[in-house]
Amino acid sequence: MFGKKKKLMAAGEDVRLKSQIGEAETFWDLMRRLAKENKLAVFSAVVILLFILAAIFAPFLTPYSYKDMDLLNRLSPPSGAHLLGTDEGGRDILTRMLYGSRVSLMIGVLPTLLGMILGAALGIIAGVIGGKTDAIIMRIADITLGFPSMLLAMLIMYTLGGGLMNVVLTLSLVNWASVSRIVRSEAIRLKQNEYVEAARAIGVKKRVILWRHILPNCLPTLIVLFTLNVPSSILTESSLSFLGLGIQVPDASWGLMVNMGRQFLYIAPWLSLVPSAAIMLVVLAFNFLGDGLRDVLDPHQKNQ
Amino acid sequence: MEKNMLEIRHLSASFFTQKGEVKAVNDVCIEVPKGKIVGIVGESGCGKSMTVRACMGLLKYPGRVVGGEAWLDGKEILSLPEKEKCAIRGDEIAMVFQDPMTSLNPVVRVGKQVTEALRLHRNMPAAEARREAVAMFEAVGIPEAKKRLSSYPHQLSGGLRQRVMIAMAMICHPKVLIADEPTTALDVTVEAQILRLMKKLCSDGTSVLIISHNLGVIAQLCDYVYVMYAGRIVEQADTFTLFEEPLHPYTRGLLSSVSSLRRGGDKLDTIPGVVPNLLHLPAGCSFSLRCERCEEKCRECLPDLMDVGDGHKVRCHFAGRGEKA
Amino acid sequence: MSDHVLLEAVNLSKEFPLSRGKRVHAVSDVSLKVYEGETLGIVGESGCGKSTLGRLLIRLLSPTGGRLWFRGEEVTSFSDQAFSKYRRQLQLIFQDPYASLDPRMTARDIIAEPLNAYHVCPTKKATTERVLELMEAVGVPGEFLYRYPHQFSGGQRQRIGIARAIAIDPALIVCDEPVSALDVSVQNQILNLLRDLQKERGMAYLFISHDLSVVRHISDRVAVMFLGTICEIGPAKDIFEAPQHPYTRFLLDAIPQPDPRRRDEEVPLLKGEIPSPVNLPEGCLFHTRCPYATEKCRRERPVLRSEAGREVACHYRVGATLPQKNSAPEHV
Amino acid sequence: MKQNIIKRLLQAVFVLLGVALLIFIMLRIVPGNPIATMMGEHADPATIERMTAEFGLDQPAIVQFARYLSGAVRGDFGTSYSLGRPVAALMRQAFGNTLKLAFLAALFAWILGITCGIIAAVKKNGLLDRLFMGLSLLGVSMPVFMVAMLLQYVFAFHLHWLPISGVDGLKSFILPAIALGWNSAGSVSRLVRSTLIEILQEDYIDTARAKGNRQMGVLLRHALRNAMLPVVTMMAIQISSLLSGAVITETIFSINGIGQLAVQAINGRDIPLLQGTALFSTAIVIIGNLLADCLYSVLDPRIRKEA
Repeated sequence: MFGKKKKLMAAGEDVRLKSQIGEAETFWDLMRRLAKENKLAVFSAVVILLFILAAIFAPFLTPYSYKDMDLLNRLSPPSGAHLLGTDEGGRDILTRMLYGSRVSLMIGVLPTLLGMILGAALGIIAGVIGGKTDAIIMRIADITLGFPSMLLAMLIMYTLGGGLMNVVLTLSLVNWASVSRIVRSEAIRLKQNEYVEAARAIGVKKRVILWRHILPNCLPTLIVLFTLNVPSSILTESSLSFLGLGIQVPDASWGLMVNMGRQFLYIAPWLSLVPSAAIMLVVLAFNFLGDGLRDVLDPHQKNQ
Repeated sequence: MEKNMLEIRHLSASFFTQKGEVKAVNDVCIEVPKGKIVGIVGESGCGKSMTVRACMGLLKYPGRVVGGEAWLDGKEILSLPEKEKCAIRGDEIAMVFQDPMTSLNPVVRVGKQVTEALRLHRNMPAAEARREAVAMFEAVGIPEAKKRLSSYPHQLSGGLRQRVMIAMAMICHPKVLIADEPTTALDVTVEAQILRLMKKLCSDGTSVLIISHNLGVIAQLCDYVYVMYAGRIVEQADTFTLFEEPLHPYTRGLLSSVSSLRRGGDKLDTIPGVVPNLLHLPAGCSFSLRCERCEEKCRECLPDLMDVGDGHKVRCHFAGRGEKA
Repeated sequence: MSDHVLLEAVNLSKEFPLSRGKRVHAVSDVSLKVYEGETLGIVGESGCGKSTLGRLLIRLLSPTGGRLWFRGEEVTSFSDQAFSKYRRQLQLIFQDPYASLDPRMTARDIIAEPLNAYHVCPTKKATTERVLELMEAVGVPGEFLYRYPHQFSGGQRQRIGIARAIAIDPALIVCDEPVSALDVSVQNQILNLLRDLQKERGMAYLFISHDLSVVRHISDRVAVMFLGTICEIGPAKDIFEAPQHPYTRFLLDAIPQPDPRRRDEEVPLLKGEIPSPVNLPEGCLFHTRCPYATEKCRRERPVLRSEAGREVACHYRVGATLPQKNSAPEHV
Repeated sequence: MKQNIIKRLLQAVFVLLGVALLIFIMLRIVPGNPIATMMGEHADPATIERMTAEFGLDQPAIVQFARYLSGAVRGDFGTSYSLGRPVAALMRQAFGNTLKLAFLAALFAWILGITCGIIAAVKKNGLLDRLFMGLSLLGVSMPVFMVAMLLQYVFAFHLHWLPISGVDGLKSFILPAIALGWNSAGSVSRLVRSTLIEILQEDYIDTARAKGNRQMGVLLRHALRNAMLPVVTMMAIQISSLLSGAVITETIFSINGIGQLAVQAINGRDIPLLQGTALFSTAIVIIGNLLADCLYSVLDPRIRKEA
């Protein structure tokens, strides 16, 4: 893994050695390099952080509850009392946006994580073991990838029914196939590397080779895949909710809010456009961060 | 001195990386007389390949020519607009690259790649161009030339592909042929065949500038040799003088490393230390860190190329004065 | 060089399956012995199977035919698990200094890997000390302990590879083109290092290379390979001074001599291309390129016959009758 | 090469069977009788009994699957519960719209994407490169429904240039196609740019330039031919994301295509219609992948001509 910042062990306390120890490039050095070279990635990391904070502290940031209606001033444009106006039920949009961010971020992160774990595990198994297991896993991946992702999500939602947890499960089942295919080709490429053959020559057991050589070198790919899959999960969820198949009222999710606002598009466009803009901003932030991380973590980049 | 077919005068080129300017080529002067084979020898990273690519205008981002001129048959080519440079490349000056495995377009038939130069410079009709290509294939020793024209690069062996590269470069009968490590990627028996072919090319009047790190190839082919180190020419002489009376400590180190390999015995001669980092070259002579005869003067001021008689030049404060070993 | 045998192979062969039933005959019935503490050079052009042979001998690849002995015990049919007790004795050094070191591990962890694999040192501190000793032994400054491979030069990376190989005192190190990717001055430094290490620690080398002058310098005995078979094997001095197999002779003549005075000698050159190891020719494998091939050569494949310490696989030992070439005059 | 294609064909058939089985199982594990849920509370048990028998839902699962498969092969996907008409007829009509939409969107995406990708690669790190890459990142990040609604709001509602929704003639497909294509245009241009930049570093590009080719010659005769290979694979993957996007675009612009049908089927819990649309779209994706593979082996001589 990344070399931890190492105090010199008492290797003979040779003063000459101690003073000139070449520092290993730790994880934090990488992040500092990312900050220096790629301002955009840092800005997007800040934006993501803001969204996470907004999601966590949602109740404190707004006087209203996301459920209670106020039919008197429904569909009012953004005003002092309601910074982003109110929706058709008179509910405060800003509050629903904050609670919605909680759902959308969880929808973005959780299924991607589950999908990654399942996909990466199957990918590495298929890549390293090869032969029959590889063929079986890849055929299952082909079947999953045979479906257009929206259709597969709709089918699974149909069988499982709506609600948050089902959406999370659905998105992980949709994500895993593409991840496993990428990780498999990465594992095959790494397996043929000479340093893996060197480890075999030394007599290191296969399991240890997997943990010490193949996995750490898959890490940059996994991190980049994660930052690029989160936005695609958010987009799929918001489309599902948009079709009324994902999150159900009264829960709040940006996709749902866009759908609810669609009927009033021509009289209260902000009802749909505000959540859509929010989705776009988060997705953009993750994409910028993903590109930035790929440039920093990609070992090829490091050797230049 | 008979007229030089290619003259490179005070050429300098650098890579502008984030970490700073890497001075890869530093004030290099090279002359290639008509019908002669001239060699540039040096270890990897000494700038020999950069020099020829700079004068062909093939430098890739972030490399750029910083100064100097290149005269081809009495015409300056570096300052030409891109359109005219393209007109010369492949017609009057052509290049053969190192690795035949990757230097041919994998998805295009070999014949088409060879006739391309003819269509570009002579806008020759396809049929005539094909005949010309078949003749050239036979000239470079490719068996069943006609059939080979329609095969793809991956169907040919390394040796055959290098012959195709040479055919491609020679098809327009250029005045100067530049060969960048032409036999490095080949096996020794195939290398011998290619070297013999290149010797024949020169006898037909084409001037050749060959780049190599292999002293054997240089000894077998070249009439005149330039030795490069860390972006600069440190010694130049005709081949016989250079191999018998090398003056610069680096050249002597190189030659004794090679000959000690063949002499046997336990201890091989080596050049201690590592090639200096081109980002921050040491003040004075760039070989000073590794030179056993290094003195105060070497570390301070950079020696210039002194003429020691009959075309033999050396860039060293001490080697010049009658130090012939 | 002692005279008891460390490793012996008899009729070792390895074929890789190709699409549509065709097979690549990488190594076909090679028999050779490796003695304790000797340096056996294996030389040949690309595709002749020398790297495959190297990996077969230390069982990184399992052979499709033939038998293998390690210190007198037959290990041909050993499972990986059973062979693991010998694995420690057989190590490998690679050609490409950039690909043989894990880019994510520091120099310390790379060299410490064999030490940890066999629990040589009790504590982490002892391991680090042992690594520093090894780095001194191969001439890499100790202060680069925690640097990553991309922060080293080609020569230094090769030294780290060597340190890793000698960490657990192997009996044999297979060096697969260890200096081919390096410049001549750095190359000589590594060759000197390998020679000194052999003197100190007495391990044997299987030195694989396509560069004949390097093999000539470092080897005690040399095996010349062609298309997966050994065409000649014997003491290095005799092989290079008086080659008997025609292929060896052509190989030696083809080397571009770094001496301009010998440039106009019209040396006979091998014609044609290196044949493909997929469909091997009948009879002697070399007969398609050998100018002296007779009907017998085309029909009958010669076997390695030993004569005065030299084994040659050629019916006529034609190499000896070619114009005798004196060795190159010495330089300054 | 033929052996290669036969292998691919078998794989595709196997995947198609796997998909059919998966859909069949997924739609069957939902508890309760679909007819009952669909008919609502007031339906009396007798009619439910009759309808269930009529649709053959009382047969064991294997028989249903076998009958379904044989039907599908003959193009008969059973009759839709909610619409009462044969699923095949419904789909044929809907497929025309989806095909037009997806084709126009693909055309828009690939023409825009490839040109932007090439320009960005050739003018690497230049102004145009940053502009196009910013736009394509925006393209990839904007949800399809947002693009659709914006276009509808601006061009249809305010400027009245194009119809807001519905299907009458080609012009009603322009906005939806742009909305659907905008997202894949972004990913196509990013891929073309990175592939082209990699190829322009290759040795044979130096050879081409050393022969005297100008920048345009190098690009057309050498770089693009090699860049086509990964782009073709990308096009196959794009088919599945285009179909995904179509579901939403059809809903917003109320074009009754396969996507619209699928949404109706899900809301109406109409199993045969859902099965039909799902099988049909996956068939398109799988056939698309197959065609891309064949195109790939035709384009790349290393695969086409066995040595």
